[in-house]
Amino acid sequence: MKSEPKVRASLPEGLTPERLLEMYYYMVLTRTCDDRGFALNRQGKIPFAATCQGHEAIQVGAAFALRRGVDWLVPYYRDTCMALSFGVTPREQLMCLFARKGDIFSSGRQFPNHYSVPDRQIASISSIIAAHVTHAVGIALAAKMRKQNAVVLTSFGEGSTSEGEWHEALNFAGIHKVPIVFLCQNNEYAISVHQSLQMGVKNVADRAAGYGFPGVICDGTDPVQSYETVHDAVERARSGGGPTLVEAKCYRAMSHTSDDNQLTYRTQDEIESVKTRDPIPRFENWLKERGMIDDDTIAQLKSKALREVNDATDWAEAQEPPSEADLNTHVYHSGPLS
Amino acid sequence: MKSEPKVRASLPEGLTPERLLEMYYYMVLTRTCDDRGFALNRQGKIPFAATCQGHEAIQVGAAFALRRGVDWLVPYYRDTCMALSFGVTPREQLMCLFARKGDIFSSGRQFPNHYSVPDRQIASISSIIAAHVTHAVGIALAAKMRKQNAVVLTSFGEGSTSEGEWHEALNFAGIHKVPIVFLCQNNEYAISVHQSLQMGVKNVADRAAGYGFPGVICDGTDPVQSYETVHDAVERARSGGGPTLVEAKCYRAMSHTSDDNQLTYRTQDEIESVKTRDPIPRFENWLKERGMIDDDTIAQLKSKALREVNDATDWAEAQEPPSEADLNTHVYHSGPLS
Amino acid sequence: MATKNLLEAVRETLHDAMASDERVFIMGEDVGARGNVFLITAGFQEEFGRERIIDTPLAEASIIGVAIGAAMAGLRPIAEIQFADFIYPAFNQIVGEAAKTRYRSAGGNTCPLVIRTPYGGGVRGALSHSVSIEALFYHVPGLKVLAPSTPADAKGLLTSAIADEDPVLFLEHKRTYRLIKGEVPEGRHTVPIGKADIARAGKDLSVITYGLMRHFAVEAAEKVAAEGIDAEVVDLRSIRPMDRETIIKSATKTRRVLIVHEDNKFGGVGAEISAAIAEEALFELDAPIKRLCGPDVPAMGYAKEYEEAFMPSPERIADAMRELARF
Amino acid sequence: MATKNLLEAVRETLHDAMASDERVFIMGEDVGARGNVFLITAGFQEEFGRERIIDTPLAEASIIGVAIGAAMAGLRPIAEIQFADFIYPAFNQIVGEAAKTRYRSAGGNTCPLVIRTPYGGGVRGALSHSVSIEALFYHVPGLKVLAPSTPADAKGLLTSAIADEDPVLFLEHKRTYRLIKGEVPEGRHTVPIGKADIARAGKDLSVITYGLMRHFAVEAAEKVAAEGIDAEVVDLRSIRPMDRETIIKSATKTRRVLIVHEDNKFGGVGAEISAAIAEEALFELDAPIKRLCGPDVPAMGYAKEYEEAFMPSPERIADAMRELARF
Ligand SMILES: Cc1ncc(C[n+]2csc(CCOP(=O)(O)OP(=O)(O)O)c2C)c(N)n1
Ligand SMILES: Cc1ncc(C[n+]2csc(CCOP(=O)(O)OP(=O)(O)O)c2C)c(N)n1
Ligand SMILES: [Mg+2]
Ligand SMILES: [Mg+2]
Repeated sequence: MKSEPKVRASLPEGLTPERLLEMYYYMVLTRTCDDRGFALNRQGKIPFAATCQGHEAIQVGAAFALRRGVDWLVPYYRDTCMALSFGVTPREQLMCLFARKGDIFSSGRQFPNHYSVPDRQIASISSIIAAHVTHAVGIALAAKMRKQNAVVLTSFGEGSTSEGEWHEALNFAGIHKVPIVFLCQNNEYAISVHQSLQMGVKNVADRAAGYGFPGVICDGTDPVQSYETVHDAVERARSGGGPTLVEAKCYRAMSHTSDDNQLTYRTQDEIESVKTRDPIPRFENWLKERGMIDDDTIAQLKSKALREVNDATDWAEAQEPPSEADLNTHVYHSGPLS
Repeated sequence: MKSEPKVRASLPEGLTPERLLEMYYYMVLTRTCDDRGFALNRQGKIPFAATCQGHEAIQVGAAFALRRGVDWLVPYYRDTCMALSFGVTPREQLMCLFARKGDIFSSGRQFPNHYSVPDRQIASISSIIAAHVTHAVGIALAAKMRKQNAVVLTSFGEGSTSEGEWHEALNFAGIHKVPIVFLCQNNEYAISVHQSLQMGVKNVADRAAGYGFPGVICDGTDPVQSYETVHDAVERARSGGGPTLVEAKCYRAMSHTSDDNQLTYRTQDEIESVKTRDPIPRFENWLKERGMIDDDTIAQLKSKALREVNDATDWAEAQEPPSEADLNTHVYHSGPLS
Repeated sequence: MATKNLLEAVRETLHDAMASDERVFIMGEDVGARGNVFLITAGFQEEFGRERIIDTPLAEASIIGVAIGAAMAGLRPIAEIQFADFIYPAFNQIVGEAAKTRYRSAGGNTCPLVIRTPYGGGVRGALSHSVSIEALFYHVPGLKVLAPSTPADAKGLLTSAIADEDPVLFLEHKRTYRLIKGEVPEGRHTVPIGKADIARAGKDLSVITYGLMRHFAVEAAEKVAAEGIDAEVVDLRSIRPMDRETIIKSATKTRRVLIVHEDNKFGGVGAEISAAIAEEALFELDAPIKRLCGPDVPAMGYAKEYEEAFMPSPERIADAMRELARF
Repeated sequence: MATKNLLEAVRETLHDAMASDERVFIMGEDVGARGNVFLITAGFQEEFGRERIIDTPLAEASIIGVAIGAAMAGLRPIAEIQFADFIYPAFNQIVGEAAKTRYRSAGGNTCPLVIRTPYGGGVRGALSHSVSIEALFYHVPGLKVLAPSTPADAKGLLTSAIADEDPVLFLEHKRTYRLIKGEVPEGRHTVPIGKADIARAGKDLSVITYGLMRHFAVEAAEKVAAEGIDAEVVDLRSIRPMDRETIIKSATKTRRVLIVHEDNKFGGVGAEISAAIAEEALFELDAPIKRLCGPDVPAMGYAKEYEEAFMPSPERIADAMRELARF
């Protein structure tokens, strides 16, 4: 939304007004989930919450650029909005926050947002930064070997691009031209470490030059531009054009997680100023200016999201926790002791 | 020597005719050592030999661009010519080939060419590809912290740039602008794997774009151009300008090591054709054309090198091997069991 | 002597080392502006500057690799791995490089490097902020592996580690950071590396342990003392080198051995402890050597039920003591 | 049955797996045009194509990471690490990722992956082409670690590993490649994972071992047999899962146990073997549990004197047997 054109001549390929409203709804739903996580944490009901505030636009844009049931998502722990927009339900999301036995991601084993959702092709990740990026390349390699039509999208923060494994993943993908999109959500911080201490370059996208495929930048607070950029990359991959590195410039509105306190390393001024970039009101305005939404619809969608999240919270909280015996399942196919 | 200018208006900074003859001598000395290693291996006197044939020009050029006693060398296993040109003696080199107890590099513990030579600031490396590159950055960081005038040069093959640790090293160096030169000796092969299966780019130098410092290319079979390129990078580093990635295009004339047989993956034609690029006769011609050398001097230098290597061989072979008890030394400062 | 918790003891030790030796510097993720995720180095950057308190990129292999280079060049780096779970990407640098630097160069290059990292569970850290890693490293010649459990030992061993000429992996159990308090000697205080501590003397059975479990074992010992079981608790403190002498002495004295650690049982540190006893004191024993350890599953999970099922507790240790005493 | 060496058995097994299951593919450094540095896969690329025999970049973490992704997507990758010494950079992917994929996703994603790598000394490989790595991995729940010592077992276990639903680290002792020959069953042949093999039955003492040392132990046993010492040799074959039952049975039968491995002693696999016996059969023994292992130095060196000083030999094993029998 950098240049805020008052009227768009036409909507980008694949985006109808209905789809745009859906995108808006997922952003609102995510925000509601996100706030709920922090509220539950403050109430002492869950020990940990992560946030994606400031990242909703790129995440919903990316998810909408993929084909459900065909493409794979190998996300990272901040991808709540991407996951919800790719088919994860609020109940599933809340089950994971409450670490219930029935949590489909990990049966209460992992921190929130580590997935897996096999029936929707969302991969499981660990908390070890960037370790999932080579997996995404392997999934894409498998798709290519089997001549499937699938594209893999994997995402990570700008800090993650410092890890050696990230480099190895991009290098491999560049050689074998596997159908993959590498999505960097650059929020300028890795916990407390600013980008200037993370890398000697301004743009992560510049790193693509070392791998032989394009690196592109988009405004990650603009869902439409984000969609277009990722969509181009996805379709390039699908048609055999190989990988793209997409860098979405966004920001982190809150502390790293509920365990962090950003006031220890960020000025109050800076914290206030990023708030003005909130993608949700900006998208509201954009939709309004095009007559696609009005205040009534906004209010309706917000209360629908709240109902969904309330329902999910109550339901998830009531589910049973794992038992001590559950500790021993899924160590090996054949049981705990192989 | 790409454009073979018949006369150079002036010699590059720091290169006198005497220094050029020295450079030539080190190339010849290295070739003699190199051939000796393979001959000893064929005779069953040493189990393993590595070669740097095709790399002599960049290696001597790089070593001459450094200041002995000030700068650090963190080489790789193919850097025989660089080491000899930076002060390692033929006797030291042969002691390591024979794995003698008195081998100053490792007391017969490591494969040839793994150094260390602490009194000449040549670091010890392991055989684990690219693991030394972060060490070089650490040495450069120490030099910067202590406000020493030292520059660190570290070298590696193009295959090594695939390792994640290589990326991490360059990334760190780019952020902290440490005084370092990263020298890639690109011979297009990593054992049998051709560059086209190693990376999606034609030039390793392009990777520098991802780290915020320059990447430059030189003809690694031309010692003068190699010297100039590395010298510029070294002096940039010394004056606080930060790292440079230098890519020297060279070739590997022989099999990877005495354990390899390149005929399994390279055509006879290709093997023959690279031989025409031998840096030694080309440098001879270059010197001749400038009247700096004649056939007599060449013959003299070659027989001097042979005498040195013969002496070193006989001497080293006669030295005592390690004893079984030596296995237990240098595990910890305080002895074997800590 | 002032009473401090373990975190404060680590903090004070790092501070003193920074202040007294300018070769010492600290590098790691979020150690600067944030002052480490547990606030151990809070304020250090203001005091010692950004050159000596380095916020590194998010790349563990280079944290260790760069530190190795600096150590080879004569500095005394203290490298931090934010959580022990994230040490795996640096495994090559620690095991392949740091541990072998002296040996492979026949003393030509050395690597006086301290790697600090918080490990262990009990803080709802889920699969990836809870692991124990000692068994992955204690097998490696050239490394030293320390795991202090009291504030005084944390100070004394960390001081020794920084002074050591070889690479030391320094494990701080994150549950002990604020839970465990104790008197800490003022001024420079060292504890020799490789000496176990008798946390509690006893005559009926020996518990050999380390880390958080030392405290659980002492707690359990007090419980069973009321029932007439007098347990000795040996806290290894140093896992490599391991104090065989103290282990064997205690085993020979009490004739019953219970090994306790939080890490998975199979192939854990307890295996070596047991094997050492079986080698040297087999006929001095009145009972089989028992191990009470974390179960052989990848790690404790996020749900509190998993954590409770995984961690040895004072109750479980007391039960194991009773069983052993009855044998 | 044809007589083959161990290398040929591995080669044949890989070939059969490639030919019979199109989900199987091989990736690693120099496995393609070169056909692997030991020529194990020579000719495979011509037969199966460049898509299924992939010469990877020089980057071990991605060899394993990409293979994990392919396995998650339903393929059956066989990833090669050129020498075991170079597995360290992939440690995170093996221990942090592959081993935990099933567990952390509660079965949602799985990782049927075989990692083959040549290990061990005796071939003048110096510090970095000689190491044993089993003790760095066998502690890790979620992984399986196999170390066959005969051509038939190499075929049978590799076939089982490829069929396994979980990640398997498959260790091939490089000295056995051409040294060890034996009959290999034709056609599909599996050996169950987790079952030890009695390489030689005996009644006076048990040697528990694996890999190259199995052969040295059998040789030693034949030597001492002439002196009236009847040694049993148990070849673990599978290090994790470990066949406790067979170990305990043998120990109980002979009442004297010698553990032999080439890997460093402290914290090696022998520790767990000993601890298992000390736990279950302590009172069945007539002698302390002895370990004859590689010394606790980083690795064997290049000079042949280092190699000889490091490796347990048939002579040293025979000496240890004599000592144990006399106890
Ligand atoms: C290997 C590893 N090292 C360190 C951490 C601790 N850690 C968790 S998130 C994080 C910062 C990640 O920053 P970035 O990649 O920019 O993503 P963001 O959180 O900003 O979205 C760090 C250092 C980790 N999880 N894994
Ligand atoms: C981590 C690691 N992986 C694999 C190897 C085996 N290996 C030794 S040299 C080499 C090729 C290196 O190629 P390159 O970096 O291009 O250097 P060159 O030998 O061509 O000079 C390989 C794969 C190793 N030594 N270390
Ligand atoms: Mg970030
Ligand atoms: Mg090369």
